[in-house]
Amino acid sequence: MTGNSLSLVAQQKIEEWRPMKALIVMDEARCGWLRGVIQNNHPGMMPFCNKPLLEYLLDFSILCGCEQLRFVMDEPGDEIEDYFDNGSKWGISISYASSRASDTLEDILEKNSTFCDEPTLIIDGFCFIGYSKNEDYDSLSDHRPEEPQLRCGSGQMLIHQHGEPLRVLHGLAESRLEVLPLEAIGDCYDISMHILDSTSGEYVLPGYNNEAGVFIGRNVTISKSTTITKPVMLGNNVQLQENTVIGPGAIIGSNVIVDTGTSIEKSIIINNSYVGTELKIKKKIIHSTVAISAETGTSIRFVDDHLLSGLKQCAPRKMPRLIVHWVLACLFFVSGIIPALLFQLLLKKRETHTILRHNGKSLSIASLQLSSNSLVEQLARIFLVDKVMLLPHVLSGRLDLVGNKPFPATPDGEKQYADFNNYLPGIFSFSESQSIEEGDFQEEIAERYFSANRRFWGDLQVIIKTFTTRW
Amino acid sequence: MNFNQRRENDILIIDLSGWLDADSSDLFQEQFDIWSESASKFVFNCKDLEFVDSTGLGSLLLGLKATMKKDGDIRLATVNEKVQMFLEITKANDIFQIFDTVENAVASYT
Amino acid sequence: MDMKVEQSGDVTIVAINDRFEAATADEYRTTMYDLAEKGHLKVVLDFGKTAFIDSSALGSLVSSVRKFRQHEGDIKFACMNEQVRPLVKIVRLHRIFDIFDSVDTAVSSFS
Amino acid sequence: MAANMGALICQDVGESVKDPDFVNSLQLVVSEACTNAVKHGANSHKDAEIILQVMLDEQTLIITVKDCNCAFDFSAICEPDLENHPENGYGVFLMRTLMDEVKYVHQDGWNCITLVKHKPCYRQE
Repeated sequence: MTGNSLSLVAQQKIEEWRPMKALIVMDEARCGWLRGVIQNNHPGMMPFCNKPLLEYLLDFSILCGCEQLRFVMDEPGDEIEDYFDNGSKWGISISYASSRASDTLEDILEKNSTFCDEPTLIIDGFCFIGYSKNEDYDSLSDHRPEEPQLRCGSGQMLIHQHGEPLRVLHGLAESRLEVLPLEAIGDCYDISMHILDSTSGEYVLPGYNNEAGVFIGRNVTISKSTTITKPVMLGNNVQLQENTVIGPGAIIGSNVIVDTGTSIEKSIIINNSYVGTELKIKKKIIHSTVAISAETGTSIRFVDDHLLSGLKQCAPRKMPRLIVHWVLACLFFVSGIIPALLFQLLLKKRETHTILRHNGKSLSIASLQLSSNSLVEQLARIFLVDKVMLLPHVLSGRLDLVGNKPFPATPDGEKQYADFNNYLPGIFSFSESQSIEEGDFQEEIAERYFSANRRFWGDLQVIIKTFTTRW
Repeated sequence: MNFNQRRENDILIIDLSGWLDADSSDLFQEQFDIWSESASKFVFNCKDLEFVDSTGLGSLLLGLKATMKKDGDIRLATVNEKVQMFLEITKANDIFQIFDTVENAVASYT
Repeated sequence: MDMKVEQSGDVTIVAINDRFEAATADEYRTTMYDLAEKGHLKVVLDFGKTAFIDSSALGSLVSSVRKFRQHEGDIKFACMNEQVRPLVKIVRLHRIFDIFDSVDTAVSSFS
Repeated sequence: MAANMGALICQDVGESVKDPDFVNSLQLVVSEACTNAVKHGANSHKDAEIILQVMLDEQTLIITVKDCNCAFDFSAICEPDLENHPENGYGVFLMRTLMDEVKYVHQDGWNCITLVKHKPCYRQE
């Protein structure tokens, strides 16, 4: 009888210790170094195998049984809030709090005392947690002094319970659990590669995975002549052009184009990059225009025409192309001007824009803004009335028929212009023919890709494609 | 972009410094035409060469092509980490022989 | 604006209810001025029921904390809701204010 | 007064959008624009007129705030120095941060600020 009630008490004690909430503390002092390496991104969003660091920590908190999670940051993390939102996607309730750079962990707990009224798992600092989704971390809080403490140079895992001292957790004998430091870009690289090579089964990773070591995202285009060697991971909207060699050990993020002849081995290409032609990427991390050596951490920025582009230059405004454009524009103009003028009478939606020409001078154009609201506008779209109205600019030689999407003559546009050599604005653009929406992040990549790979037939395809997509 | 040159037997040793990019590649090519009138074996000391871009690399390659026609070569020495990485990514290190020191590069011609 | 001023030991709790904006920022300023005059230099602002906050309110928060700190006092925030938090974050006020999720701990942090 | 206008508009818009964050920022931005108009108009006219236009379609919300005060150089208004926490000058900064586009023109004696915001569901992720 007595024995029974005793064990009941002991059980309750363990129950009480089970963390119900997780507090993830990210301070600039420990994670800020990464901002110097990978810019425009909160360090917490650093992808490991195409999944942000914080999402691993979130997954682990859920495995531990947490139902509420709070991110505490001393600098705003808008990307983090946009990505995780209120946590409904993961079935956990997420909130956010700010701390000051001078706060200690005790101060932070005090500031979040309402949140931490129940046993709370605390992941403090900038670290990766090695765990396995197949194991159980319910008994995490059992005290096991014989196991190593879960702490490293840049972070630690603790448990907080009201009325008890804050305690660093210990590892588990039966389950995999470790806290790995993130103190240099090499740490991020090593962990990513290790996951891809040998522990990809331990985590929930993005992409379609029907054989070991291969993860493929949505909307991936792989050329026939591409050679792929396991293990590889491809994100969404990845294009692998002809004669590319991918892997072994390639982690390619979303919205990436790898252009012809380039090889990528033991490397990480972070989201939204265009890797030019005939390059050899080995043991590197590529982030937009920066290449970082995984071994030494040395980084170089490519200031070239195209993001990370190779050596190919495209000659500006070649004569034959100009003539063909001009002749085509003439044809279009003659056949399209009468219906266009009729539509013009029906629609009075002319807007004047100032755009940048290829030489950086500004040019005012009056364009029709056609939405798909009314039947007339839809018809006008189908007959390319908005394009026909711009044809006089082509005939006078100020714009190309097919070219880059014009940059607006604003400070922003001029910045883009300065960063984009071989800019040849045209009234038909590649990104439009690919049905990429205006302002989409893919637009820039597509435009640069187009500039790097201009062919005569490509220009015609752009016209035909624009036409067919509108139909 | 600055150039210092000295001669060791029939080898012309050029110290490159600064940036070899779109802005300076014309100057480099002009200079190179002058140098190649008197020599076909080059060692480029890249100790103070901070940066190369694709245009700069293009002009190096043009130079290499021209010298190779005359049975010469361009060999690079003391390349810094950033330039080294650039050469590696663009596969230019397959074409150029790169040495740790200028002496080794000069010695490699014999 | 509906402002409730309460005393808890030597700490003053000011609950800002409803809207905190250009039209009501003056009221806030006079309240804070009065508190400073009376020597009540430890203040907790309770944003639990604040429905709206605008740029002039943010400005007056900054000017009041400057004044309080000159006299060795401080102003701390408590219970920021989703109407207030995004703006505090955008103008980086989290760097100069201590932000607590309960009024009680904010009060006790003064001792 | 100014902010109440904002609240009113946002109630109507809010019913069709159903995103509290979107409505909150809208409310703030409209009231900022109106506050500015009232504040800077106080010297010139006793009963200054402010015209508010709201256009809403499936994708975008366009709000125009017009007042008949003196013209000013909108582009010269720079971001406040967030490191040093100034005590005012957050208004235009908030507008620029929270909206997708903020344009200013001076036309026929009217100051005209156009605020453009794409609806959240159409915003690029």
